[in-house]
Amino acid sequence: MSALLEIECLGKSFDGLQAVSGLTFAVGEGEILGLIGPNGAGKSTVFNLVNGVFAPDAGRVAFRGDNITGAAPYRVARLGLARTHQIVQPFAGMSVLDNCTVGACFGRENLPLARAREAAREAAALVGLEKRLDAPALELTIAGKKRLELARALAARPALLMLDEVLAGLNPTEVAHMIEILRTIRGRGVSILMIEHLMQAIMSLSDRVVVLNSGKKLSEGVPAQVANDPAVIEAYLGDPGMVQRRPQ
Amino acid sequence: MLGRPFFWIIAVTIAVFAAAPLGGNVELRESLLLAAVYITLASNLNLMLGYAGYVNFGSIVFFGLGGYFCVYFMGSLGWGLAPALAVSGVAVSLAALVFGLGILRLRGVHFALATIGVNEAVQAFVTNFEPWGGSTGIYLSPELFQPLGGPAQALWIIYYLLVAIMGASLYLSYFVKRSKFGLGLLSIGQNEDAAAVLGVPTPRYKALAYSASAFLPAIAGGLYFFKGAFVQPADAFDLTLSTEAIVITMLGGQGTIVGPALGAYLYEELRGWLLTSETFANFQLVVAGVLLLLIVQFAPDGLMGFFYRRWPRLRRIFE
Amino acid sequence: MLGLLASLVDGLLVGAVYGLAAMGITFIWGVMDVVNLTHGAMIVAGMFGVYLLVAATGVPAYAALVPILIAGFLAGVALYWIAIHRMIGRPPLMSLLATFSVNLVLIGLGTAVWGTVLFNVSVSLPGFSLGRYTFPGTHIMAAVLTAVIAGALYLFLYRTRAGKAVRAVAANREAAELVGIPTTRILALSCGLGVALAAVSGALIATLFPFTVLSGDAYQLKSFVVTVLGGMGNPTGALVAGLALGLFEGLATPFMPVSWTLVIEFVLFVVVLIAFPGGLISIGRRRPAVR
Amino acid sequence: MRKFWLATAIALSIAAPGLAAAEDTITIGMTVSQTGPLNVDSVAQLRGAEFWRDEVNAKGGIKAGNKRYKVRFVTYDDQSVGGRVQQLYTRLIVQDKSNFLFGPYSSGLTATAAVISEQYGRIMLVGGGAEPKTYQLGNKYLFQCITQADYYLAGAIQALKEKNPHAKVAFVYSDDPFSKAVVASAHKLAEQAGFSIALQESYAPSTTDFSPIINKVISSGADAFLGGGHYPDGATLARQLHEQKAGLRYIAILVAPDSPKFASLGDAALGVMVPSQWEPQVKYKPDFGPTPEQFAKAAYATTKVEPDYHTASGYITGLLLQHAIEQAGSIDPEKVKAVLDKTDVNTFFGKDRFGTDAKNHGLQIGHEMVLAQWQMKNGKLSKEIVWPSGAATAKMLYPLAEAH
Repeated sequence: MSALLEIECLGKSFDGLQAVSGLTFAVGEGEILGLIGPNGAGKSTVFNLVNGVFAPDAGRVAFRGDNITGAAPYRVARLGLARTHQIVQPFAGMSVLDNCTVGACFGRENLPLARAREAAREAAALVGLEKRLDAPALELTIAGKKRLELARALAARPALLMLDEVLAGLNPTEVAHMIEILRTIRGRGVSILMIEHLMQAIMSLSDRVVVLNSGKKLSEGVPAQVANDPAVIEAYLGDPGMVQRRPQ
Repeated sequence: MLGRPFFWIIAVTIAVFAAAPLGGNVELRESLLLAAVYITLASNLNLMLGYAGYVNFGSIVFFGLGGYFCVYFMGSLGWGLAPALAVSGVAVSLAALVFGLGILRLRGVHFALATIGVNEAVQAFVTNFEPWGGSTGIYLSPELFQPLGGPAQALWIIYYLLVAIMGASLYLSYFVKRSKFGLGLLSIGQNEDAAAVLGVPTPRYKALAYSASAFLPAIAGGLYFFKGAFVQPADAFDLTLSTEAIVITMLGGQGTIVGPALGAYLYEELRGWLLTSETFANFQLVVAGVLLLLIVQFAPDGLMGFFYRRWPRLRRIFE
Repeated sequence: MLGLLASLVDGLLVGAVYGLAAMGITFIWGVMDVVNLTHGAMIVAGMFGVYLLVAATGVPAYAALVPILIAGFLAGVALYWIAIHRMIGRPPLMSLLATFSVNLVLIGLGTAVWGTVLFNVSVSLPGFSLGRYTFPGTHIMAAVLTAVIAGALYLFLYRTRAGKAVRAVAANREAAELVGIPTTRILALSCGLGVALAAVSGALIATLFPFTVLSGDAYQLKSFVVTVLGGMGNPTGALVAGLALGLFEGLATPFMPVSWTLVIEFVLFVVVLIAFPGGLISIGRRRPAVR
Repeated sequence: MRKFWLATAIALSIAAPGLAAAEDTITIGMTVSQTGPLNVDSVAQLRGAEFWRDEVNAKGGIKAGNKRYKVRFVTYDDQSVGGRVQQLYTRLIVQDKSNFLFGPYSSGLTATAAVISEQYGRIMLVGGGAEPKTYQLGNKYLFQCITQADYYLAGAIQALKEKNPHAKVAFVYSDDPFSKAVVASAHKLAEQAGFSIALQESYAPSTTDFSPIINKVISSGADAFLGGGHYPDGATLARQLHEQKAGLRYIAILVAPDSPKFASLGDAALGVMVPSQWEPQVKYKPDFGPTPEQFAKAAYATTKVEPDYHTASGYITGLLLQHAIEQAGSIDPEKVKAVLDKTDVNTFFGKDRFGTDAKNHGLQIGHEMVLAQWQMKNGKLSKEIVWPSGAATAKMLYPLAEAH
């Protein structure tokens, strides 16, 4: 398994607060890697450092062998790395189809408009939004917006998909549906790096898991191994919020 | 493209502008000429304001600089109208690119303030710039109209050139909106960070749009000030005109293709009426202000936005 | 040498008034995240306020400041409810356009009523002489009153309950709401205060220089320059930057044609906006302009 | 396209022959700065023109051949803004069908209006555009009725030379076409006169705070001050020079001190001089029209305002047009133009003659100016002619302090 994304000694601080430090891990080709950790562990910051929203203070990020440390988000996207946001960021006034078309147009394949529309339709269909193509994004439900967020990223036909809590806020049926979708995506050979709080889901989906705590890597390994790591258990027991975050 | 109804709607608009004063109606020509200038300014402003969501309060700087370049090339360097216009357009677009690289790093209100700053800085500079006549400006000899067949004929030629520029502006709005570039701009207007994450090369697109929105207004400015045979800083960089362009764009509907044209036509009609009305002659600004306030408070997407919401099918025809 | 000193003092005196004018705009910015484009019109309203009060009642110009302060405050509260309230939480562009439209209305009405003729409030105060140079008494008085008003604003913000609430809203509106501060009322109050500052500075300017309905534009632009130099949302910074700008104008005039100072000011404005969005003089907190 | 149909309908309806009513009226169009910084002087000029119109109409109109034409004015407010001037002059010609035009006030606006009058080939008489460059661009229909800018300060400089041949002069002037043209040639004259130029500084026309510039004047050690622009800046300048005790011995300011309103400055007005196109006290012998005294009295009686030179120049534009139409016996523009080209007359306003060579067509080459000073007379501020000595009504008070 060759590494698709390599992160070495990544570090970032905000106003003196160390959000991420000395973090090293890699995502392999075709792999689903779960990134878990208590609230404030720095998971979303890692995403932001990888795709260029923030430039890291230290360390190196390489994607398919190219050094992308501190590259602008649109450059990273063009290389085939797509992501979703923890708080959905739809283009509220644009239609679902247009939202997805943006992803397709400016993603890895840099498609011309007409072909991008096709890719956008496919992506929308994949997440089950094919009936709402003309609806403005702001009219979708939260679950719909989450799916749109995913469809937009998928339309880019990325090599690596970074998902930031796509399951949060969904009801059990919706969660089951979303997991179905993620499996399909993976079946198409797309690698996934996902942040998730739903333990059941992430443990069943992931090939490997990386646990973050206070910006540092606490543990890494296959799900079963990580779940039994004493350090991980301690970190989570120190986080009483865990109880509420189990699926209802 | 040819199958799209709106392509033909633009063509008809241009044809009406071209044909209406054909009987030699100079009065109508003058009124339509102003409308054409407003439409040009508003629909180019719309590229930044409506599509990319950047409020350019100082868009008039393009118009004014275009006027200055053109008048300078013709009056002081003895160029003909065509090369003077072309070079003015290119020069101002390049200048816009340079300004843009700086101020497009700013967003929202900061960007709006910076555009005012750019306009004021350019105006203050030109006021002191002696090769361009300082505050006096540049006056052209009436003899410069001779190559166009004398002043009377020159005025007609200028009118048709301005109508062509107006048409070009509408088609530019249209093609940009229907292009990948336009889609990128619209996504920037909706959520710039998300657009960048999806791969939209935001700095390049914004700079391109800013620069493109300078080209046609610069040529229009060149024609406008050539027509008047003089240009001076107070007129060339009058912020009132760029605010009028904003009012027009907001009135018609920002981000739509017809909006700016509709807004410009209505605004010019209203202005003409206010200008000649005994009671309201002095209330042009008040009316513009009240209109803008109402739009901002109650109908932020303007007339076309209102129509589209009311009759969604219209959007298919006009966009 | 004496000439330079005279220019310096004169610059500082005028600069204090620039600072006062800019405090109004920067205050509203800091608390409400709104750029008040009616600022220039409100300055002009203050000017005409003094003119009309003096003409109608014959009171000394400085006695007119108190009613103008009150009227300015009320106008600001009205402005909040008419134009700004619905814009809170909408994109910044909307509040910009909303205040701008009110500005158009005010300037339009002013032009319709008074035309654009020059008006003059004559105040005679003994000046202060330094060799051949004379500083008009009105300039000295304006600077002193600016200091008094700035001091009063400081006391209000740091020593009163309402002032603390204002600062809380400025720091974090949601959090302030959560701890029970009536944020809407605080926003209206802040808008009132900001406009009152604009009106009073206009009244003071009217005692210094003649004015027209359109004079506000120039002072509004100058206020922007001062605001950007001093850091947006930072009243202390505004005062310091105002003094600095006045000083610059005073000191530059002996060395260059007066008309070039404007070019430098606006270039500085744009450059500072781009390069130091927190302001050159960031005594207070910083607000990132570039994300 | 409502306008289009409307226009077509109007065009059809007036195409019908037999327009008896329109024939005995001539329409004269002009813009006036009812608002804006030029308003004081521009309105004074309009007063003069309207006074002429009412006088002519009271006498039954202008006689051309065997016809009499009543005069009708169409005026618009140009707000002192150049951009509007062009729109409005186009409107005056195209829509209001003006037969003749009068110029707007100020050199800047005149230059812009002249473009339109030339484009449409309408005669325009100018009573308030002194800057000469406009008349040297090759315009054919433009006639300047007042002395051009190059000579404005010539009198002030000669008068100063008589008092103090070694004067140190400060030129402080508004950055507008007129004031720039005036100072450019005054600068040359001052050097020829052997003065030293202590300071030359321009300011934006909208300036209201002159204290930095006045400090500069003081630092320069100048004892004579020449400059200004139009009413608002000139009046403010005089006031602040007084307030800051600039200690000058000689002050001549353009335009502003000529207005009767200038007296409202009180002490600050005392001793200030102004180059003037005309003063009520002049003693010219007219070939036709009123004498200076008759004009001043009648104008005051009708308009209730003391006539200044702008009022006189407003009147003279009308008078010269009337004279030309009467001489031509027709309102045909080419015939009237031919008479104007040959005009060489004396009126209450003094001598008037226009340049006729292609490079200077329409430039005023006959008229002369005087220099007036605000003095205290019988406890009241009054404007007296102090130069040339032949026309003087009072002795020049020099240095300035003597006026106080």
